[in-house]
Amino acid sequence: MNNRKGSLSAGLFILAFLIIWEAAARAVNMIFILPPPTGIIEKLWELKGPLLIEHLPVTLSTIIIGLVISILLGVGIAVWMSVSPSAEKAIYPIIISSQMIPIIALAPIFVLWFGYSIWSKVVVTVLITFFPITVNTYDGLRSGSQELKELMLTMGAGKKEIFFKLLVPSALPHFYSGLKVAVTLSVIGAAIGEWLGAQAGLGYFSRRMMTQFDGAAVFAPIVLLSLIGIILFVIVKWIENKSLKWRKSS
Amino acid sequence: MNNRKGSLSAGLFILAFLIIWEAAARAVNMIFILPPPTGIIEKLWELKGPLLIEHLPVTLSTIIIGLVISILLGVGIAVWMSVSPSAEKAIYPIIISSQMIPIIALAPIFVLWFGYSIWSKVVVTVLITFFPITVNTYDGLRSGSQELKELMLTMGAGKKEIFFKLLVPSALPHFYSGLKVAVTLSVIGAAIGEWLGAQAGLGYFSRRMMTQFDGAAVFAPIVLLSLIGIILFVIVKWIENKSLKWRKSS
Amino acid sequence: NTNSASEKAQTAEGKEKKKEKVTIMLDWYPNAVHSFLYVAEEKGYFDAEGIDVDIQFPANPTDPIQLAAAGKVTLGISYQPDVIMARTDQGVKVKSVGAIVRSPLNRVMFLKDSPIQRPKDLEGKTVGFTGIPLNEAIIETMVAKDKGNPKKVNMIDVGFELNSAVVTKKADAVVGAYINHEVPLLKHEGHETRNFDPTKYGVPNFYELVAVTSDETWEKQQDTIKAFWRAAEKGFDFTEQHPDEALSILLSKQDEANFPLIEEVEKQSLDILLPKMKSEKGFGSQTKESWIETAEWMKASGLIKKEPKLEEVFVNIAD
Amino acid sequence: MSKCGQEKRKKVLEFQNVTFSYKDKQQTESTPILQRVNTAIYEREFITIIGASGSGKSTLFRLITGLENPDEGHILLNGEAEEHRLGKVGYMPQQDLLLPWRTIQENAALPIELKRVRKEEAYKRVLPLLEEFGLEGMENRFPHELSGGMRQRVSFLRATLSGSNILLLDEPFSALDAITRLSMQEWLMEQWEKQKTTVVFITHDVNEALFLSDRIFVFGEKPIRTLQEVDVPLGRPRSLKDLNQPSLIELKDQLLEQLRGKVMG
Amino acid sequence: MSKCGQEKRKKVLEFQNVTFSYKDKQQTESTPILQRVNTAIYEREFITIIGASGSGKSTLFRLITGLENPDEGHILLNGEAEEHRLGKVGYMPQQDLLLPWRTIQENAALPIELKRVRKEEAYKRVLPLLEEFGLEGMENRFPHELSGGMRQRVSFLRATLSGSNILLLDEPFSALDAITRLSMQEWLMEQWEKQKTTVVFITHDVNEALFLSDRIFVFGEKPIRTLQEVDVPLGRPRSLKDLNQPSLIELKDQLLEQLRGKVMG
Ligand SMILES: Nc1ncnc2c1ncn2[C@@H]1O[C@H](COP(=O)(O)OP(=O)(O)OP(=O)(O)O)[C@@H](O)[C@H]1O
Ligand SMILES: Nc1ncnc2c1ncn2[C@@H]1O[C@H](COP(=O)(O)OP(=O)(O)OP(=O)(O)O)[C@@H](O)[C@H]1O
Ligand SMILES: [Mg+2]
Ligand SMILES: [Mg+2]
Repeated sequence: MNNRKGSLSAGLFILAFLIIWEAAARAVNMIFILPPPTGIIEKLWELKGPLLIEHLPVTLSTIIIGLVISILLGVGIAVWMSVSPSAEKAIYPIIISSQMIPIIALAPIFVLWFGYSIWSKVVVTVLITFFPITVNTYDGLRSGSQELKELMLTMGAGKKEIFFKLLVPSALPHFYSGLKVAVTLSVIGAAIGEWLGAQAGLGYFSRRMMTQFDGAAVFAPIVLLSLIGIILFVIVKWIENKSLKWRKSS
Repeated sequence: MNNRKGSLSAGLFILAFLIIWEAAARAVNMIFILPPPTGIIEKLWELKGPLLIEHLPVTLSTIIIGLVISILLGVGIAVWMSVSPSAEKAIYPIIISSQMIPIIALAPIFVLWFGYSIWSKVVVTVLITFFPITVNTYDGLRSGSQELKELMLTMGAGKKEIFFKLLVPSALPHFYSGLKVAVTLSVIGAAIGEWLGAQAGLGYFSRRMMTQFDGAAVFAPIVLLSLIGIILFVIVKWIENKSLKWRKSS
Repeated sequence: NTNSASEKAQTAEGKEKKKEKVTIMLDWYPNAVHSFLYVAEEKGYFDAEGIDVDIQFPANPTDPIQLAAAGKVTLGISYQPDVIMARTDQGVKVKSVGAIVRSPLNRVMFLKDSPIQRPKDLEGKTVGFTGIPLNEAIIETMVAKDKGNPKKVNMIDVGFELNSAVVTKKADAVVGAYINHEVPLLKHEGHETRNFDPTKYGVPNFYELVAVTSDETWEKQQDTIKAFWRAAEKGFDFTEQHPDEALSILLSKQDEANFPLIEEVEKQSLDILLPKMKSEKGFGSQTKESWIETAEWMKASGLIKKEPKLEEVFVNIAD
Repeated sequence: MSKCGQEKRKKVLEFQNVTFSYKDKQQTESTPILQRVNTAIYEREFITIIGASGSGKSTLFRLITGLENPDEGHILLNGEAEEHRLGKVGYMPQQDLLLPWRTIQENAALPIELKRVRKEEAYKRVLPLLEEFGLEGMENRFPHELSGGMRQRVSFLRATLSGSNILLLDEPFSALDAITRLSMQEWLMEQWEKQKTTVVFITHDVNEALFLSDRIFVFGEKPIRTLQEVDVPLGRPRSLKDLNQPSLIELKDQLLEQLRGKVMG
Repeated sequence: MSKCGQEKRKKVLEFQNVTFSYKDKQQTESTPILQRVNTAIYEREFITIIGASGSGKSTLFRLITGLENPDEGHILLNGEAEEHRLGKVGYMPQQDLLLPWRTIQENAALPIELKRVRKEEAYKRVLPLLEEFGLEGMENRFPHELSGGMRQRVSFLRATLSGSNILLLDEPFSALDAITRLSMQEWLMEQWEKQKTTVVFITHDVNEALFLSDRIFVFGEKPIRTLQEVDVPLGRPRSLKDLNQPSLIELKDQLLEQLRGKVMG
């Protein structure tokens, strides 16, 4: 009941947002700069074939491969840093620096390494997404209760057991925060990656349309990207709720 | 003692990293794509005047204004969502979507609104950085212990008191995780923002050098950006350690 | 596409004599200026020369030179001043093998009802450019030539977007707009513009687009590149004689790839381009004078710091 | 302290047909804890609750504070059927629940702070009490640096500072040694007399219950339908020696018997 | 059970000149807790520790488990001076410290799991014990759904499953009512006799100490220099009635006196 009311008012809010956008777009009247939502939806319908069949799968595979690598890499680095303080001191500056290099400065290097394969796009995705996972997981691993750790030590638990039975459960809520940021970034990461050289993909399509001054066609694939982002986010939230169901609900 | 050993081995690690880079750059021998660290340092020295006096202050002010707005906005949205579930339902999809729009698709819109003032760059910075703050703070606000909340309720604490005396302290560790990601992104955000239109700034300078095939000069401002990123990160870590000093150290 | 091309090459390998693979990176996404390449591909001119072409698009305007220099692509389409700059100041070992567009397409563009009548009027105005110093030099030369003070022009890097800079009136004029792209595109969108031709105000008549390769690639694959060029020239000849058919080949190829081009715009574009691509001495021929003139102008306007070295900067493939 | 005497006094707390069970999320069965319970507690009374582990004593407190609401029936505070009872009673939970980011002094001062008293003022008020509680020199420590009994005393102190006329104490002295416990008991009795509050006190120590209270409620069978009440036939002030009176030893045995029968049977 | 008898038995735990103080990060002063303490505990002994709140009882346990190390002196386990004592003794901390993301069954099974026993096997072993502890039907609940006494029993059960020959129990029954406490005490005695372990037991209940133990250590003055030891003159098996013997009532008064003098004095 209350929940349904909540959804309703949420829906109204989003509707209001779209109406304001539509009105603003019509007022500004520069379709190529700010297309109205109706124009975008029309274009989306018109282009549904190529977008869904050709470009979506390309982008989606980049996202998924990139995310899997990011999670492994981000968690790996976080674990390494939490195990060795000197690794933390050495790696943190390097990974922060890695975040400072604009992708287009790296683009030729990636192409040099990976050519125009999917891997150059995956690398961009990973570069953009592993950082929030690393930071959150690392902070999460340090958030484990000291009392519980001591208790497990007295039970003869080794590093490995403390890690899996105490630190991992304590880090999970933090990890999920990072993952939510990361899945969101992964979508835009894959889209940016596609500019480095691609022949298909939603980001590539959007960029090509920019050169054509076709505002609605620029935003149509972005709407799809948003949907992917929202879906990934919802999936992570769902997994989060499932795996943290021991948490007392308020 | 142990700490000094840690710093030493961390230093060695970073040194090794730089040596490998130098060797790789020399082996590849394409300075315009992959300049060696020594070349970058040389260039940095050569360009120190314009970089430090002209471009650094411009970028730094964008970063700082952007970060302040991001923190206010991110925390504000997080608080709003934690207070109202229907706000959460409505806002989350919208802010996720906002993260999916490539900056260059928005560039004309920002130009339309803000012209080529600092604000278009600040908006880019905010757009990139408020999201991790929002997600982490929101998750942090929900992490407050239910027992303590109940205790405070029995003491007659109102929403405001629970918020400030319980939720804020519990959310702080999560908030700092998000802030660490955000300060890092803010630096690159400001640099990217400068591509939308600028007359000075480190990002602007780097991009300009790209068109001149001067690899070392492309990376010299990036080194400064990295330093800013690392310094901001260290500042946040320091504040984090200060304000969470009640945490038992292991 | 890359895959299917190489597959094709492999199966062809079995049947006939070995095909040489040529990767060419365009200066930008496909448009009218590239018609000759698509025609040569469609009409089998490349096949006839035993060449398998792979056409790629850049992420950055600088990619064609950088990746050609790195040997990642056989040829890259770039700009004459960029080649000089890369070769002279940065020692990037690339050379031009053929001029594709023989005079600047680059224009100073502003809205039709703008008060700007001559380059001197740019004084005190904001001029947007895409962050390439060449464009700054163009404005400087033009304004100085028109007896204005270039220092009074407010140059601003508008990044990705020349068109919106003009249309939103956040810049009074832009430089770097192409007479065959931005101008007709804006017109198509309903924005009339006027423009100045830089060559009329002291900027040398440089080659807007040239095909570049690295010294090393040239060394190793001279024959292949020459073969490629013969096919390209045939493609250009066909384009010149049958512009409408050439254009429709390009348009249909792009349609197939789901990136429809605006026919009206591309048609205007090709009309502008054809005379600028044609050369008495054969498609792609280059003159030493052009390179020297351009280099000297660049030196004078500070675009290059070192003494230009032009011995190896171009080879005349058309000879 | 007979029932007749109480009748004339004001009821500060009344249960009318209260039924309660925890809603189980996973399992659909809901375990009933209280079933149509009626009872009343009067002004300035000292009530002790004893009962088996898991019988619902802490749950009763959660109901009184307003953290839980009855499935059926009403709970009246000071004669009014308050739906919103939160913040109306002083409550010391069974776990010490100190805020880990606050020092001892800041923890103890929390209820005063929540009454919008200035922080410095609140801290100043708390300091002498901490000394009385044997916690001098500890005021700037964080909870994890304290022993279990010290934490319990801080939690106890915090509850007494709520300023309400009803004080609910859930096993407040369980982690204290006999001597410290005695001094805390004395302090509590003093406050109770001085400040005219009503105290409800959960303990597992029957001696403590007899020594302190006017009436003892025994939580036996589950669900609880009627509260078993026992009057303590002692005047005030009391001394520990009074507990050695034969009538009291008998009462004690009777109470234990009552517990044993109800729990183990 | 006289000292002479003990002398012949194996020492399972020995303190040699142990000095310990908590290193305070903020304040530079370090509070001394133990000072040059010497003592020994023998095989199959049942030792009880009583003492004022904050006197250092829990700290002693932290030293024995290896969570803290002496500033000076040595702690010997089973005759060996072990630097690394972690995992060598069973330990029930004062707070129940259940893992909130584990069910009751999973919590209780933790020490078995840590011995690399298969999870299902561990859970199966725990189930009948949970029933014996009056926790039937609770195995799939999470700790926050339990009453305080129930949580304490889970924590107690977990400690006994460590399988070590030394069991340290820090106020294990403080949250239990008299009846449940009795049945737990009985269970503990049974196990102690069956499994030939040495038990060290902190309590605030002098009766409990007298009822259960061979020797009682009294923690008095601070810092602790020598451990006050009291032998309990009772054979086994014991019954609660034995505590009413005049000699024991006297001993009890003496113990209380000892505590009072040392703590309050
Ligand atoms: N982590 C710590 N850091 C600093 N001081 C501590 C720490 N833990 C305990 N102390 C101090 O050491 C002293 C002894 O504490 P301990 O927990 O051993 O007492 P205890 O005898 O178990 O008391 P109780 O019966 O109240 O549990 C106390 O004064 C306490 O404040
Ligand atoms: N949050 C909860 N959800 C579900 N069941 C609960 C919850 N809290 C308590 N219970 C159950 O309610 C019953 C009564 O618990 P309560 O805490 O009131 O017992 P208690 O009398 O205080 O016991 P103790 O002396 O052990 O503290 C127990 O069976 C317990 O398992
Ligand atoms: Mg309870
Ligand atoms: Mg203790």
